[in-house]
Parts: sequence; structure tokens; C-alpha cells
Amino acid sequence: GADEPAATDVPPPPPADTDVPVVEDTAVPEEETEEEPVAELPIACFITDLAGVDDMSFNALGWKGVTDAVAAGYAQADPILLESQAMEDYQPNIEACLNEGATHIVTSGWAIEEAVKINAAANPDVKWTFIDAGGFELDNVRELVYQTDEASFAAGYLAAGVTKTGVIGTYGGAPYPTVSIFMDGMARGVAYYNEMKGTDVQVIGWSVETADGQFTGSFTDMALARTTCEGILDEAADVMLPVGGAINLPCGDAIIARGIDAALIGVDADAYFAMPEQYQDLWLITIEKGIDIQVTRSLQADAEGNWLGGGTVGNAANGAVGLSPLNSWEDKVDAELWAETQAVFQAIVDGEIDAAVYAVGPE
Amino acid sequence: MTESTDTNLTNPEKSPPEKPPSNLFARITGINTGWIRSLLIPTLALLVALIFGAVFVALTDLEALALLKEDFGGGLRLMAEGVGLAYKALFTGAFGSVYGLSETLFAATPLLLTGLAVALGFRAGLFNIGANGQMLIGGMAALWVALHLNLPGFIHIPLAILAAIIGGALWGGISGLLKAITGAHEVITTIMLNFIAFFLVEYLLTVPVFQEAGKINPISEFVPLSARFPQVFGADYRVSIGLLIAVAAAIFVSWLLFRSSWGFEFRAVGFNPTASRFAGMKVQSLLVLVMGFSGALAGIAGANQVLGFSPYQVTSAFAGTIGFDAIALALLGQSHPVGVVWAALLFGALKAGGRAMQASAQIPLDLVVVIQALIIVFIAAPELVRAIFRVKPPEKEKTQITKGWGG
Amino acid sequence: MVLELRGITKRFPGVLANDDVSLSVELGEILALLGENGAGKTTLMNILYGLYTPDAGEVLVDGQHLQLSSPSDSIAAGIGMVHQHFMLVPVFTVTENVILGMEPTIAGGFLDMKAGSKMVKDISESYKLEVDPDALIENLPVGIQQRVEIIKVLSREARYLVFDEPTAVLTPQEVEEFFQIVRGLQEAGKGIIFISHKLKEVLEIADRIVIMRDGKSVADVDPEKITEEEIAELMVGRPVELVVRKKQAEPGEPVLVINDLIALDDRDHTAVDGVSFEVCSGEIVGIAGVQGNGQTELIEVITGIRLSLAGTMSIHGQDITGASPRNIHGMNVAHVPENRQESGLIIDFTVTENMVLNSYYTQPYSRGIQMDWDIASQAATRLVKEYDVRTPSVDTQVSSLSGGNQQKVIVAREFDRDVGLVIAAQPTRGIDVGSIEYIHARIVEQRDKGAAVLIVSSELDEVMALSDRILVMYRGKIVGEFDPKKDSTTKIGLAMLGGTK
Amino acid sequence: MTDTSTTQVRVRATPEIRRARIAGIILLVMAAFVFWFFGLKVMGDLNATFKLTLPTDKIQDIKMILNTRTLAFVVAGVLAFLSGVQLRKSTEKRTNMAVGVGFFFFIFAFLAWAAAGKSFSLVGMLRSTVILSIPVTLGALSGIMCERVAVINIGIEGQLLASAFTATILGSAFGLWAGVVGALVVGSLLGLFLAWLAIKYQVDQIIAGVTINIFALGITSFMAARVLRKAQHLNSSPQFPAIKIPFLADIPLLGSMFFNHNFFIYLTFLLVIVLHIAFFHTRWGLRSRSVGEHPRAADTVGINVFATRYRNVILGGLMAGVGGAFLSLTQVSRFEENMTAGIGYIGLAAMIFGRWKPFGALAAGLVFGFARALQQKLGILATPIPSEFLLMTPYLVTIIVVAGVVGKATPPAADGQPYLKE
Ligand SMILES: Nc1ncnc2c1ncn2[C@@H]1O[C@H](COP(=O)(O)OP(=O)(O)OP(=O)(O)O)[C@@H](O)[C@H]1O
Ligand SMILES: Nc1ncnc2c1ncn2[C@@H]1O[C@H](COP(=O)(O)OP(=O)(O)OP(=O)(O)O)[C@@H](O)[C@H]1O
Ligand SMILES: [Mg+2]
Ligand SMILES: [Mg+2]
Repeated sequence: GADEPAATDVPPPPPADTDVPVVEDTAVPEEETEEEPVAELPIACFITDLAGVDDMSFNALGWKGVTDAVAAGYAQADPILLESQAMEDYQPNIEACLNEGATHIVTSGWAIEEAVKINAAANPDVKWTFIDAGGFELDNVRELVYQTDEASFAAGYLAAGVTKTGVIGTYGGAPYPTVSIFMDGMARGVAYYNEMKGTDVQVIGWSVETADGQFTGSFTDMALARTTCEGILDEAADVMLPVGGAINLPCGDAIIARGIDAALIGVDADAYFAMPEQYQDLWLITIEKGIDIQVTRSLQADAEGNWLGGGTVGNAANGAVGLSPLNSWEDKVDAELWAETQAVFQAIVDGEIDAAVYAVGPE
Repeated sequence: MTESTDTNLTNPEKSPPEKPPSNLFARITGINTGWIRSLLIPTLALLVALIFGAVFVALTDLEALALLKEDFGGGLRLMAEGVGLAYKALFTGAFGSVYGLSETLFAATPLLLTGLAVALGFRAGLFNIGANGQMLIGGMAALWVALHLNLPGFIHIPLAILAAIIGGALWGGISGLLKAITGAHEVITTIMLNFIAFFLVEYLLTVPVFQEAGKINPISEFVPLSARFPQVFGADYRVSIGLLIAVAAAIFVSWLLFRSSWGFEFRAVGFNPTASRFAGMKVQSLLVLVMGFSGALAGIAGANQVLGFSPYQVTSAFAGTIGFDAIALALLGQSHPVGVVWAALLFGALKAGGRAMQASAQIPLDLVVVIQALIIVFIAAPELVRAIFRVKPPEKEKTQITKGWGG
Repeated sequence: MVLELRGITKRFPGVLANDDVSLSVELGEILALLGENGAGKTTLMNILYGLYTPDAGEVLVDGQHLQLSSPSDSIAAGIGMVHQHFMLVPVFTVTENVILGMEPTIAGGFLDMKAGSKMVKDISESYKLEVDPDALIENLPVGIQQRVEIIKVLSREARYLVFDEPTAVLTPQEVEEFFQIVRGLQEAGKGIIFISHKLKEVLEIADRIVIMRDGKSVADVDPEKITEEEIAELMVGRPVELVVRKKQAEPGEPVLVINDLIALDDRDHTAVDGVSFEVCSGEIVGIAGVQGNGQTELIEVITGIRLSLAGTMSIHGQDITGASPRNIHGMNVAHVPENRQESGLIIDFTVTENMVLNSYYTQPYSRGIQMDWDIASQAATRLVKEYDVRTPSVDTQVSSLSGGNQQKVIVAREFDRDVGLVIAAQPTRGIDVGSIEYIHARIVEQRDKGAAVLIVSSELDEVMALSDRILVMYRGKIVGEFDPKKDSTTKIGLAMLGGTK
Repeated sequence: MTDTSTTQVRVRATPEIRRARIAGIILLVMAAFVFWFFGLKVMGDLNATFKLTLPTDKIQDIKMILNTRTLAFVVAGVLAFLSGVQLRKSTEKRTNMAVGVGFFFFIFAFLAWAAAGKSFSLVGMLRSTVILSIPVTLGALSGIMCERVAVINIGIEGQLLASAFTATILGSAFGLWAGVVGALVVGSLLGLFLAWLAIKYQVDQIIAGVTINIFALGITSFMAARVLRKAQHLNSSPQFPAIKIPFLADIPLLGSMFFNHNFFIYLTFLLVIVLHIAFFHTRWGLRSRSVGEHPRAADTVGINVFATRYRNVILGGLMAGVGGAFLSLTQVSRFEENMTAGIGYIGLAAMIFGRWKPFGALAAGLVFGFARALQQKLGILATPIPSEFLLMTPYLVTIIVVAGVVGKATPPAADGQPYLKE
């Protein structure tokens, strides 16, 4: 139906008046939004990758972006949702979108990239928004990739200041770059903190040297994620960064079950709002990747006739990646540390700290 | 040993001689109950499965369920509409257009190959759950040849397929070898080798030998034009020579099982390994050989996934769940090549139709899996279907398809 | 005090196994039930035991109709049965097997093994059935297993005992012991039904004889007033030849030579323990012995199926140690294996396929790896005719042939060429008289054509009738050589039990 | 006549000796590898620190510090010694033991190598081993229940998945115990379904089981997509808390491993013991086993073969139901499509590895759990081994164990065969 909610029923996005730069898409000039009316609203179609729309991650966020756009009147009602269950589903799903008359196709996941490239070239009238890969150089495709490690770096700095045990843990679903980039940025942020403060905060589950770490090998095996997290908690970690959608939650379960004073770092959308209630107190902060907002903006631009093709690297400077507010940890985090964290982030925005280490796409 | 058969001699006139199947269908399929009879149960099974599927769709239609409380008739109508829309899409998606038909055949291609792989194993008393892993390894071998040899198409494709055959055969052969040498059961080793193959492929796709240059994601380089399977019905339809290869494989397996001495040995070992050993067959080597053949067939399916369709670039997901679907398929086809062909077409149709159903009726693809499971239940337990439709049973009906752990 | 079966009819698909059969047995009486293979004896008894429901007829005890829907009903009615194929769980102990189904327990279903083994001991003492209550069944010789079956029946306080072919697997001495037991039971007032097709035994023990043929009861006779020949004729329906006719053997060169052969069984215990012998062309050597004394393993080693541990073997002077079954087959050795359905045939295959089971890879049945089924089927058709295999067609599955015809398929396959050595294990086990006569004749024919023949059989009568020379095997060793014409059954039977020469 | 005197008597090795030789050679190779790779090749003189207490433990900071190189040399020596014993002479029992001990030492040396210059929580690894073994063990118990009465249950995976799904939904809607009941009911129903197909309709049991797996995967995914997506409140189940056993839980190492877990883990251990006693010391067990070994014999003494099979297969489904409840109500609070990810199949492997015995199943579960926990620790220790290869560890270990250590296991004699009356 038209008002099908996204994967998680979430309160509206956080207010924009926080100190931290919220995710914003600077590529779309704000002032043009109220210009002359557009003839026709786009018909949106969303295609997931194999993780499906319930992945509590980029697919879910992409779809949320689409439904938000519909709700805001940037796209026609009843957007189409197509899940891919196999590699060979991408092409027919795209064709199904086209056959159903979609004029704006949103897809997520690097694996679909090539199928999109081919079809986008063949269908120049259709607009495409593509999440998590880039390098198309086509006017009708808007690519969204994220220099997530910039925000992750700052979160790492914060975590290093918050930890009491001096150990921070992380694990991911699979060693894919979109996952590892969170882990790598965080580890570098911790290292930066150590350098600044002369401390020895450890990161467990990711090694910057070997560029490899702790993975569950599955984005659905919840029980495995739980023990993976517990294995890291056993090493005395008290801040955890799980990166893998639904498999992030068992780590929260583990912390609650142990009754320890540990925190979680969220990924993608502000976990305080996006994730189930029982974990609310655990989220120290979220490393935000503004997929939903950017997808909505992209549809908005299409609807309003100020479409811009090409790629954007969402980064700290353009606000597409950032840190959420502290939410429930507001009282628990030392104000000085929080100020420092924001300063670190600002330094990244200003280019004084180069936190964009991880490659996010073809050069 | 029970002597339950000492009858023909003492009372030869009492037991009517069993006539060998006379019509062509029976000769080809081995189902000797005549045309109508042999199609009756599968058709009814499909029908019942679809009815159950409809019930599931209706009962999970939350809007209709909500409406049911206020307006019972309206709720029911809404449910019926939902089901109707879904099944119309399912049918037209699979058969309603040339494109649909082509998608059906396209989906059937790897299913047929892996179905044959599993069926061949069953015939020899081996349960190969490892078609997925064998596909992965076979596919990667084909990919290596595709990427690293610079050859004209007419030789490049066969060579890539050959590599897939070798890769799949080796991976399958490991299980055969372990069983022959140590007695480790193939059900376990093939499952484990599936996981191992998957992670191996994940790794291989991050090394320069396979990974697309300049990419950071585990995705392969493009298959060069010379190694791509040509499409047989033109660029608009995804059916490639993979289908022809699969059909050829079915014919080959038919020949292998019923016309070759190897097939004779396979079937002998499948029915009775002890007697086969007494007859001078090398049962242990045959186990390896069968698993090798089985793996090779799955390997070709892997090649099809790698070389067979746009965008000719792979991720570790290229085997999908095909190797598992194949088990159902081989069971459905009663481990007979002809049966497997029909089963593959049916499953292919469900796949293609399922996608259409998702697109136009927003029914999750998983419904197709449910329907598949139900079809197998009803075919495996024809009494169920007969009880529902009050069909009389045929005189004889028994196919031993699998064995326990003993083999 | 009488158990009665009245008008029992039982039909299996295509077979009328019991056709209006009536019989009765009184307490303290031994009734023998005689009949050929497939005459319907076991079926009748299974009905009595509640395993099968009859299509017509009823069972009565003391004129009282019995409702027998499961064995528990029969057990409750005081009927016990020692089955033709023992109903013992091989991996259980004697006690466990005996108490199964009527377990003594202490509170809450826990097994009271002490009570169990005491029960076994008590019964075995009072009926002189010596057995170790804690031994595993699979480790016991058949004779002892039979005792366990009897204890099982007695422990259920049966008044009527059915013995289905109890002597088929026993040596003459064991048979003698068994008869002691049966007489003891008779004295204890039990009613006994004794099934057999060994005429001598029946005449020795029975008070009354009922003869069955083709599912019908054809005679009820007094053993005092009838001869073996008459009984045989009643059983088969025509006069039968009870002896194997053969000429004096003319042994030639040694064909099979075995020296100090040692081999293990499946559980890695020594089964063949330093065996040496030879078989010459033109003679039949029979190996007698109680089952499980290494005969099976010996044959398997000679035919290449089992690896030997030490020793040498040669055929026609050519070393065959470590040779594969196929190599040995290639040396013109015919092998009729012990268990036709397990190792001789693939019963789900057709007659044709079984006829080529060990020659399918050779010309003319296959060229390269391509099989020529037409030629194979022609060959099978010829063999079926030549060896009198009664089958509707060569495309019939062997599983639907009778045991005798199944055995003939094997004999046809193995004998249809220039055979130098015949190895036949239990060649006539469980098949009808007609087929036995036929197969015996074929074996003698091979000998007369100059083949060396090695026969293994647990039926001492068969070994005596066929062999020119008898070797007795006991605990893996050859313990004696006998001449069937001179030595008595008793003497050989003693050797089979490990007695001195 | 032939000259017997000159024919030499060839003596071939018994299988026992052959096995011992192979074991000896493998151990020798392992010794050499340990000596060279973990001993000589290690840079510098590094210590590995094994933590024996958890951060949450009462008693804190017990550690075991070992010199990697010294340990490697010692282990190499032990392996070489075991190898020597094997190559000289051995009995079957001692071969298995030697291989087991050898692997234990090898893994120890390997861990020390991986942890050289670092520290890691050994107790955490062992605790994880126990937790990870639970669903595998329960799956195996389910298999044992069924196969002991000769019904093959390859549908454990599906039974686990369906009952986990039910536990999540009912748990979310009506609380913990409703979830438990739901899981048990669904597990049992799928057991009944298997029994019904296998006994009443004599459907090939492997087919019946595969069908259950496919059906469970399909229907749960379908429901998750069609219902749970819109009704998120049904996909957030409560969790059973850990129950600390007084005093015992505070014993270093053992306390964390065994005595500070949720209800289901204790239940699983209890089930293993209860089933062992039930199978081998009660009337029920004797009858069940007789039905699996020789159904006709059981029938002839008045045991109802069909009823016994129905009952046990349903109980088998129940065991899987416990496994599903464990996953959903103690491990994770959310159902995910295909969240069992093959654990049921591994349970099947554990059943075979454990030779159809409850304690064997537990041991096999622990071996698998250990392999998993090992992989997780290695991921933490940042070894040069790529994570993809680490992820293979549990599966490799299973293959090695099944092929190398177990060999051919003998199932109940009638396993997989339908019982035909008349
Ligand atoms: N023994 C044989 N003699 C002649 N032809 C054979 C033989 N075996 C197989 N064939 C040929 O192979 C074809 C397929 O064999 P068939 O259908 O009998 O196999 P099957 O194992 O009986 O299959 P099913 O599983 O259906 O019972 C037949 O049509 C027949 O021509
Ligand atoms: N369960 C069964 N199904 C079909 N036919 C059967 C079955 N049991 C026995 N028969 C058939 O019924 C007939 C009688 O068999 P039965 O076993 O009673 O003979 P028997 O006299 O005991 O022979 P034997 O001396 O070989 O033990 C045989 O033709 C046999 O093949
Ligand atoms: Mg899904
Ligand atoms: Mg009988």
C-alpha cells in the first residue's frame, strides 16, 4: 500500500537544530524547491539487493527514503518495491520496474551496479538513484556513495573517551568495504585519541594494519552475531560498533543480558530512533549515513525539475555523513569530551584532519 | 532375508506376468502407468499446492483481515482479489508472453543442471547436498579461464565450461573420496564444503586475479565477449546456449545412466553396493566417480551463472539457492533425467512467475518456495492427493530414491 | 486343552498363501508341520501369532474364539513362537532381548536388570538352556541364539510353542540337544508345533504330522505309519529323488591351492586362521561347519572380496593373493555367493541386467563404455531358456521371481562359460526341492566337465550328498578331512563342534 | 605338488595398524609444523596471555602467561612422542586418544602463536563454546530421538527455524512462556508431520525431511515479509535472563563456562543426561532402541512399532522446538529470514559424529562450538589469516572430525526403513 512504513516504525527524523551537522544534501540547492510546479510526479520503484528490504540497513533506508518522498508529495503514491533474491533477479526486476511504468528507479547495493549502468544507458528518460556505488557518469543517474569513515573517525574519538575499560570492540557481517569503512574509521579515530591523549585504548575486531577484522559471515545468523559480540565483550570491551543491519541488535541483547555498563554505536540512521525501543539506552551515538534523506532529496529534485545527475560522495563536509546527537547519553558523556569530538568532526569538515582514508569507489 | 517371492515357480499361473511398459512415454520416463495416470498425480499435486498457497496469501492479507471484522463479504472479496491478482501475475509472468517463457527457460537452465547432478547422485545411492558449493567452484574455474585466456569464442566457451566441469568434479570428488576412504557421510561433507566454497569465493573475489580492477567490493572483472554464452533468441531474451548445454547434459545423463556401462555400475551401486562389489565393481572408486560427475554437472551450472547472463560479472551470490532447489527438483523428477527436465521447467516457471507476482501484486517471492515444498509433499505422498480427489491407486508404485546413512 | 486353527485363508497379492487350513494341537503333544518352501507354513503360524490377520477362519483355545490383532494378544493367550528368522536384536544382551516387551522395572520405568538376568538364569536352569545373560546376541552362535529365543518364549509363560524351522541352522549334535529340550518341554506339559522340511527329524520327534502343499493342508498322519518316501511325495505332489546321482570323481591337477591363509572378519577378529587345502579339477570339495566359523570369510578371500592378512592362494598355479574380484572372475571362476539377495543379485534390476552383472563391461555387451542392451537381452533370453529360469520376461525385475528362480539366474550367469573353478556357498539355501535338484545337477555337471568345485553349506546333508571330499571348518581352522562315503554324519558333526578327529 | 616351503608368507597390515600408522604420520607432520612455524619462525621472544576470568567475574585477573616459542617446542615434543608411539605399536583406542590429545596440543600451540605478544580471554572462548554448542546439541538430540526409532529426521533445520519464528512472534505478543510453548508446539507438530509422512504414507524419509526444511524456510520468510514487516511489534521478543548458580558461578573458569547461563542451557545439559538415562536405563529406551534396531522383533513381543515411532519423532520435533526457543528467547530478540543458517544440518552431523548417543551429541556440539569460538577469537587476534578463511574454520573442523576421527559410524540397523506390516 501507499503508506507502507519502512522497515522500522520510526519517529520523524531528528530536528535540524542540533549542534552536529545533520545529514544534508548540499548538492540540491534549497532555494529552488518552491519554483514553478512540475507537470508530473515521478513513479518510484525501489529494488533491493539480496539482503532484502528488512536488512535494517541500506535497503531499509533506501526504501524509507522512497516512502518519505511519497509522503512528502515528491513521488506518486504506491511506489513499487522489488526484492532481489538472486543475482539473476536484478535485470528482470529492473525490467519489471520499467514495465510498471516507473520513471524513477532507486536501487541499493554495489552488486546491482552493472545492471543499473546498462539499463540506465538504455533508458535515458528514466531517472535513477543508486545507493552505495558510483562511477556511472550518466546524466540520468544520481549516485550516492559515502565517505563514512569521516564520521566514524569522530565516533571512534568519542568512544575512546567514553570507554572505562580502555577496550572498544567492533564486528561486521561480511568483509565488504561498505561495512569495513565504519570499522576502519572508528579504529583510526581511537588511534587519534590515543595519540592526542597518550592513552592506550585498544580496538578489538578490526586491525588497521591487516585491514581485516571480525566478521560473522552472515547478515542473518542472529545467534552467531550474539556470540561474536559476547566474545568481544569477554575481552572487556565496553563500547561496541556492530555493522551489519539486523545483526547489530543481538549485541544489544548481549549487553542487556550481562547487565554491564557498555554502549553501542549505531550505524546508518540514528539508532536511538530507528532501532527497537529496548535498546534505546545503549546507543552512545550513531554514525549517520543519510541514505534516506538523500534518496528523498533525489526524488524531490526529480519531482521539482531540478534534477542533477552524476555522483556525489557524501562526506562530512557536505553533511551526508555525520554524527547523531547523543540522545540518551547526553548526561553520561563528559561535556568536554563531546566538545572535543565535535571539534574533531569540524576539523574533518575543514580538512584539517584527513579522515577520509578508506576508498569508497573508483578513483 | 525373507523369502517372500517363492510364488512364480509353484503357482506360475496365479501371478500375472508383469508387462513391460509399452507406450513411448513409459519407455522414456520409466513411469509405466500410462499417459493420463502419470500426469494425473503431479497435476493434482500442483493444483493442491496452489490452493494452499492461495490460502496463505489470503490469510496474510492484513488489510483484508482488518476489513473482515467490519464487512465480512468485502474482506473475503478483497482476499479473493489479492489471490486472483497474484496468480494471474504468476501465470502470465511464466507463460503469458514470449519474454515470460524465455524467463522460465532461463531460470530452468541452472536448475536443470543441478537437478541432474543431484539425481545422478541419488541413482548411485549418494545424497549430494553440495551442488551449491560445486557450482561456486565450477563457476570460479570457468571465470578464471574466461578472464585469463585470450581466445576466440568457439574455443573460449568450451574451455571455460571444461574448467567448470573440472572444478565442480574436483569439489564433488572430495566428498566422494572422503566417503570412499574414511566413510565420512556425504551429506555432512557436502554441506560443509558448501560453506567452505562460499567463503573461498568471497575471498577470491577480493584478490586481483578475479576482482574488477579499481573496485573495492568483492565483485569480479567482466567476462570478455568471447567467453559469454550467446543468447539464442536474440538480445531481448536471456535464454542462452546454457539451455542447450543443459538439455544436452540431460540427454547425456540419460545415456550415461541407461546406456553406458558406467551408468550400469552407478545404478548397481545405488541399489546394492554389496552385490556390486561381489560382481567385481570397484565401489569405492565409483563413489568418487559419481560424486565427480555430479559435481561436474553442478559445475556447468556454475559456469552458466558466470558466463550466461548480463552483466557478465559475478559476486559470491552467483549460486544463490539453486543447489538446494535442485534437491527438491531431483526428488520431484524421481531422479530420472526426463522427470528432472519437467521439474526444472516447473520450478523455472515458478521462479519467473514469482518475480512477476512480486512486481504486480507485491507478494513476497518466498511464496514460490512454499508452493515448491507443497508440490513435493503431494508428489511424494500421492495417497494424500488421492484421498483429496478420490482417485484410485495404480497397482504398483514405488521408487526408492534415497538411502539412509548406511550406504 | 487344545489350540485350534479353523479354516484359515490368507491371500497375498497374487498368492493364496493359506487355503482353508485347519489344524489343532493339544498340550503335551508335538505336532510337526511339514511342507515345501512357500507351502504357507510360516504364514499360518504368523496368523496364529497375531502378526497377520487371516482373510477367513479363526483361532480357538479350548473352544474359545481368540481375537488376535497383535502378538501381545497371542502372548496373552499363552502362545509363543520361535521364528524362522530369529527375532533378536543383535546389539542387545541376552537379558535385554528376553525382557523386551515385559521389562521388570523399579519405580518410574527404570529397568531392573538384576531381576531380568535372574529371570533368564532361572529359566535357563530349570529347562537346562545354558546361556550367559550378559552376552551380546551378535557375539553368540546361532545355536545359542535359538536358546535365547526359547527362553524368551518360556519367560512369557507360553503353553503352546511354535518352532519355525528350528533345526535348519543346527549341527546334528545341536539338533540332538535341541530335541532333548523339546522333549523336556513336552514333559512340562507344553503343546508344541514343530515346523521343518527335514523328514528324518520329523519322524523322530513328532507325535503327529500335518503336511501342507500350495497353501493347503493335504494330510494329517501318524509318524509310526508312514515312510520318508511317502511323506516326500505328499509334500511335493510327485515322487522325488532324495539323493544326488553322480559318478565316481576323477580328480585331476590341483586348481585351487591355499596355503596358511589368515583373514579377519568385519570386526577385525581373526576369522580364517591358517587354512591350507587344495581343490583339484574334477572333484567336489565340501566345506562343512556351523555358520560363523570362518567359511564366509574364506570364500570372500578366495573370490577377492576380502583381503587376506597372510598366506598365499593360487588358481591354476597363478598367484591370486590380493587379486580383485574382477581378476578372479577373469580366471574362469564361477562364484555363487552365500546370500543371493544381498550379494548375488541386484533385485531391483531386470533379469537381463542381472545376467550381465559381472560381464557387462566385456564384449559383446559393451563397446567402450556404450552398452548394447539388445545383445544383452538376447543373451539373457537364451540363458533363461537354457537354465529353466521361470520368468515372464527378461525385462522383469528379479525381485518378483521366486527364490529358486533367482538362484538359477545366478547359476546361469556364473556357469555359462568355460568354468575352471566353481565356488558355491549355500547354493540351495531356502529354495524349493525342484530347484535344488536342478542346481545340484548343474554343479555335478560342472565337475564332470572337469571343473574344480568348492561347496560351502551349513546343511550337512547337502555337503554329504554333493561332495567327493569333506573338510570341516571350526573356529577358522580346517579341523578334519572326511570321506562322505565312509564317514558318518555323527563323526563329521562332532568335528563341526570342535571335537577331536 | 607345490613346494610350500619356498612360498613366502606375505603379511599385510591390519586396519588397526594402518590407522595407527596414518595417525603417526599426521602427528609427525604436525610436530614438524609446530616446531618450525610456531617455534622457529616466531619473531622475538613473545608471551601469549590467556585470560582465565571474565570482566564480570567476582574473582578477577587470573591469567596464564606462556612463552610462545617454548610452548611450541614443548608441544612439538609431545606430538613427536605421540607419533612415535603410534608408529611403533598401538591399539585402536589409543590411536583415537592420541589423535585427540595431539589435536588438543596442536590447537593450544596454534592459539599461543596467534596470541603471541597479545592477550585474549580463554575463558570467554570456552564460554562461547558452550553457548554455541547448544543449538547444535539440541538439533542432534532431535535427530537421535528420531533415528533411534529408525526415522531419519533431516528436517531439523526447518523445525528449528519454524519454532524460532513462532517463539519470536508469540514471545513478542504474549511473553516469554507463550513463546516457549509456541516453539514446542510447532516443533512437535513438524515432528508429527514427519512421522505422518514417514510412517503412514511411507514417504521416503529424506524427502519428507527436505520438504520440511523447504517449507519452513518458505513460510517463515513469507510471513516475515508479509506480516512482520508491517507488524514490527510482533518481532521483538523478550529474553530469558541468565541464572547464576550460587557459589558454583564464582569458581574461576568453570563458573563462567557452565554456571552462569540462561535456563535453556541448563535444560540442554539436563536433557542430555535425562535422554542418556532414558535411552539406556529405562523401559522406554529399551523399547525405542529395539524399534530402531529390529522393528519386527519388537513387534513380535507386543511393542507397538508405529506408536513408538510416532511418539519419538514427535519428541524429536520437540527437541528441535527447544532449540528454536533457545535461539529466539535467549539469543536474539528478533526473527530474521533463514536465521538458523544451517545449524540444523550441523546438528545432523553432530548426531552422526556423536554416534547416535546423547553424550556423543553434546561432545560433538562442543567440538563444533569450539571451532566456532576459535574462529571468533582468531578474528579478534588480528592474525595474518584472511577473515574469509577464518570463517571456514568450523566447517573445516567438522569435515576433519567426521572424516578423520570418526570414520564410518553405524546407525541403528533399521534407520530410514519404513516398517511394513504384512
Ligand atoms: N536393461 C535394459 N535393457 C534394455 N534397455 C534398457 C535397460 N535399462 C534401461 N534401458 C533403457 O533405458 C531407458 C530408461 O530406463 P528406465 O526408464 O527403465 O529406467 P528406470 O531405472 O527403470 O527408471 P525409473 O526410475 O522410472 O524406474 C529405457 O527406455 C530403456 O530403453
Ligand atoms: N508378506 C508377504 N507378502 C506377500 N507374499 C508373502 C508374504 N509372506 C509370504 N508370502 C508368500 O506366501 C507364500 C507362503 O509363504 P510362507 O513363508 O508361509 O511359506 P513357508 O511354508 O513358510 O516356506 P519356507 O519353507 O520357505 O519357510 C509364499 O508364496 C510367499 O512368497
Ligand atoms: Mg525476504
Ligand atoms: Mg517359513
